Amino acid sequence: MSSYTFDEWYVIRLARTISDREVVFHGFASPCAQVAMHVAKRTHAPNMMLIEGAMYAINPDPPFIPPTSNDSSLKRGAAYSMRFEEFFDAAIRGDVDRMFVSGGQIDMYGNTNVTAVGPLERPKVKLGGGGGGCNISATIKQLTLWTTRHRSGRTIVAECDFITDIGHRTPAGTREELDYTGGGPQCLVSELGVFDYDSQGRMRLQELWPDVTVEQVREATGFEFAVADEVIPVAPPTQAELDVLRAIDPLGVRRGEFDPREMEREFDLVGAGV
Amino acid sequence: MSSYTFDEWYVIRLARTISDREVVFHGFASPCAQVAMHVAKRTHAPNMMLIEGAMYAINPDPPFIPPTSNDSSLKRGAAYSMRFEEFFDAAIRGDVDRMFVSGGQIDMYGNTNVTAVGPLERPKVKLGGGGGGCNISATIKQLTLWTTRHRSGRTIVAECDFITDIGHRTPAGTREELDYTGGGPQCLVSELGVFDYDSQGRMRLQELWPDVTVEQVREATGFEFAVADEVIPVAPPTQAELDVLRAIDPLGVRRGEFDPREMEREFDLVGAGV
Amino acid sequence: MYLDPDKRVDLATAASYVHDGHMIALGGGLSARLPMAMVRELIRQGRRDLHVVGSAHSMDVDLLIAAGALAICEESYVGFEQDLGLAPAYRRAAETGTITVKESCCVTILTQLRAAEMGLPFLPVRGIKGTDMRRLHPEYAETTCPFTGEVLVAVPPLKPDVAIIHAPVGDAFGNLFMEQPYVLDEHFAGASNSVIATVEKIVPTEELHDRGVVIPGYFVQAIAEVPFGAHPASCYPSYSYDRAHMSTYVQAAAKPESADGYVADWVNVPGGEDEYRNKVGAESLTRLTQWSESIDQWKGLFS
Amino acid sequence: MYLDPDKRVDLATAASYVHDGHMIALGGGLSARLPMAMVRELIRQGRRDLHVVGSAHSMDVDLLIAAGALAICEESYVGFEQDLGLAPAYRRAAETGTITVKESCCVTILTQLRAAEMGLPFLPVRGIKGTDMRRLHPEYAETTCPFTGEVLVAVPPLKPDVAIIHAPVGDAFGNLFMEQPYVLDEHFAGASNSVIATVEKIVPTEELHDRGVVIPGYFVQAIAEVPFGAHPASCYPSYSYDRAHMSTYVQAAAKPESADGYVADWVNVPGGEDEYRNKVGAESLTRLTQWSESIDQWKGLFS
Repeated sequence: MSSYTFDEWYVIRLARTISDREVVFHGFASPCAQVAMHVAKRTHAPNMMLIEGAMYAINPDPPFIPPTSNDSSLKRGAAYSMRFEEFFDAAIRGDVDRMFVSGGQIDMYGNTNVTAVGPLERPKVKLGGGGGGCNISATIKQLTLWTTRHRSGRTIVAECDFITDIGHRTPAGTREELDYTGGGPQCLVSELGVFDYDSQGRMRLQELWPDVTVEQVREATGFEFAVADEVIPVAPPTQAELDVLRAIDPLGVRRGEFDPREMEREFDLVGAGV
Repeated sequence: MSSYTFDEWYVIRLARTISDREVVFHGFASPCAQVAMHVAKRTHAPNMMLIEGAMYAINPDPPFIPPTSNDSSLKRGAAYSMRFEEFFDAAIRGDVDRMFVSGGQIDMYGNTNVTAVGPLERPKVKLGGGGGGCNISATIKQLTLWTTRHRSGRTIVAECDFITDIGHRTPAGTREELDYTGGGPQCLVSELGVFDYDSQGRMRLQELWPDVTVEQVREATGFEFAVADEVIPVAPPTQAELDVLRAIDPLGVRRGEFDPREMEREFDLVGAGV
Repeated sequence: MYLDPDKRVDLATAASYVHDGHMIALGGGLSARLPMAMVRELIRQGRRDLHVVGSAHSMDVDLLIAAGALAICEESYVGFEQDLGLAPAYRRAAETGTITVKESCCVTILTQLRAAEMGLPFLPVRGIKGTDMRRLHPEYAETTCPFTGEVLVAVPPLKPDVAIIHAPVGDAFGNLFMEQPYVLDEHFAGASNSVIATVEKIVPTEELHDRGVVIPGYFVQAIAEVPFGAHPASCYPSYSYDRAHMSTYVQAAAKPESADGYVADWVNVPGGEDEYRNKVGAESLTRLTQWSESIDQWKGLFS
Repeated sequence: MYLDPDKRVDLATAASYVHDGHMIALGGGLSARLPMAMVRELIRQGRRDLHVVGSAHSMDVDLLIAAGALAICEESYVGFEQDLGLAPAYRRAAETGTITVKESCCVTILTQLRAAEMGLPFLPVRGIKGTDMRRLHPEYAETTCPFTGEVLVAVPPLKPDVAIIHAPVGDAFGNLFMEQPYVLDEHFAGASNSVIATVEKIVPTEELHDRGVVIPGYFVQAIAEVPFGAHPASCYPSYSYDRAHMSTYVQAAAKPESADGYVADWVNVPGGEDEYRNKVGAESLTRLTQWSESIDQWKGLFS
């Protein structure tokens, strides 16, 4: 039975946040989400509509995932590519079911910061920026949040220094109070565990990777989070999922998101650490 | 010296309302304006940008003018056709220099009615409607008004029963008061004479066809209009203009706008009635 | 979004998605790409109280009125241009008050469709002020620009229940290719709850991709192959418009009795579109497809 | 509207239409179709205090910052994705306050460009409320929907002085063909006072027509033929992006001194673009054009 690495399992878990027949979008600079969408489309969600990152290509069949999001390879096999405005209009009017969102900081309610860490006028770290996430996080039906940097202790924080993309509530109010039609974050997949959000919009631990403890998650998290009555281990990947993943991402662009230490996590097909 | 008919001269006079290097548009159902634009482009205004009616084709070279405005023949030779919204956006933001406008009724200030004659709830004549004229008459830089039905006495009226397209002022105010950036009607070419507009936005007779008297114009007009100090005869067409006109409109679609009686007006090349 | 990979149905099934009282948008414009087969099928199925929105149209709208299928007309123009003149049934219905005329302007309709596409509850529109258009549209409001203080007319989104679009080719998913002018079809697709499409021919997706997809299939709920589905309007590059047939219609529609006669003879026929095409005749139809053989042949179709 | 039939100029003349302090929009996005030759030429000509607006960009914006040409950055993202990481010069300038960061959102920028295109003094935008974006944009206001009472953010039109667009081919009038993604280029063209274009090749209009005009020439004030004018970004179908060169840049830009070194070595060279291309080397450039020969060859460009 072949072994697999953590980045593979992680991307497959991300893929499983997608349901069949959903319209799903990832942004640029998001290789884990990007690869996850192609895995989902080729396994359990054949009828999802995959909107390819910065190309806005519909259901492409790329020969490989390149390390940049608007390479022509990413529209191969797509009968149609949306124009910029077609995609964003669809997202604002509520025709997109799911988007993947990450951030340099993510708070308890799933607000994310991709703008600047530290004071805005003189930031400690100027992040790249949010692309279109600010507006469309308000209206897309469900958000899958992900981070590969939970362990750093600086990512999952009590409060974002700047809210770029909106979660379940911000100091200005809840989604309902802000007239936002999107459902907000449905789950957060980190390299330590998988979380959902309770009825108050607060992050709650649901699943753990087999080589991680609740205590480790607590140490890495900037606030007290709820824990589900029964925390279950993340279900292992299938051989079919692994095959698809390896075929679509031969260059391993997904690995660019991880701290090199995470690459040492290796598993076999029953899901136990080896 | 060959003779020519009134419809030919009329269309050539319309063509002369266009200056070189203007961006010019005609609507659908406007064969006289349509043929006039092609005549201008092929004679004195080679660098005008001709936007072809309902096709929004840029500088096409149609093999003939068909009797309907969105036939494919009308985009032949055009490197580009605007999308619907590209044209209307350009018109609203002020990038279109001239539009041809007509109407079942036209009043002293150049307001036109293409909606309904008689009471709106139970009209005497329901006209076809104004297409996009209502909005873009506010913002296009200059309007050439034309009518081939002045003689009827029902077209150039004191007051339109319904204002579809805006002239120099309406009961709601002047263009300035309405925040409209377009200059409004610059001239009106009728089968009786040619008019400009004074500083108050009122129609003023400037030119007469050689077989028409000021008195005839007065009889056909629903209000007292000013008369220029010197009313000049309409300048005759050149052979070059006639050749171009006949080449572009072999089917004579322009004639569809005229009362059959006007077709009896025939001239020779010095411009006198024969 | 409509994600079924295969949405092929027959014309009758496609028409069943349009219900009495629906707001519908008809694709194409004037004499081009009108969804005439679907219009005829809706009449055959006895649809009533429709509300049509769009830009400049002709026989599609007039025939729906002649057949008593329309309650509200919100187009910017209905007519047969200078060639065949005013739209007879529209004119009669408007003058006798049997339909509600909510005549609009192309820019206003476009703006209202954009509001729906953009997911916004209103948009400002430049123009309208000073004209009499608001007498036909009490639903419009006003909005003040927070930067300049300018007062503009505010319009609500327009979300047709169904957009009915005819195109030369499509695929099983509903991707559509068409030539310019697209008129409002792209915006109808983005603003409407669903699109039902008829096409001259359904082809494999690869073939469609090579020609270029104009309307993406995810907007399309059903697609039916209907040859000469735009007749007597044109559907380039397949065929030119049938001016003689349009003229026959305009003459018939001039009086209620002869209008009924047209509907009985050409629309409510037991054999549906097959019978319609047979009646028009293979020779006439073939002639319309031969526009591209020479300029003289093309021009000859309009003489 | 620019109606001259022949607008061909050299790169230096085209660049002269951009003035110090101008608001500029850069075409393409991320690693695709960035107008890099024009960016280099603006730096050579010593342009200062530029205000750049757009969506997600990378080396074009970062290089302008590294060279001291930029005063205000109003993009939705500047960076090299997960592959090469944060944009070094942008980050440094933002952290030390040497540029004004007016980071925006793709939808907001799009809406502001649409306001300019549509000739409107404002547009409502959904979103922004509840986020911290307004801290970066005191110029935004609010507007209340007259139909629903919803309060939305109102944004003013964005009218760049010049849009700088690179495309694979164009003609003398300035008509441009490009492949998807067009990103914001169409909207930049419609909203800006002028477009200056660079293209890999100027071809006869007929040839362009066969490929399809994406940006119409009436928006274009000047067009210059500049081979490899997007390098090290891609310009499909001509060539893929030069990941190795991008990486060289990102490493150099990490420190002010080495950033200056990059500008001196690659940009401010006496021979301009000819020297730049020579320095990159014919072999490297040719390799980038061979992406289409096989999947392995294509993939190899990214390994």
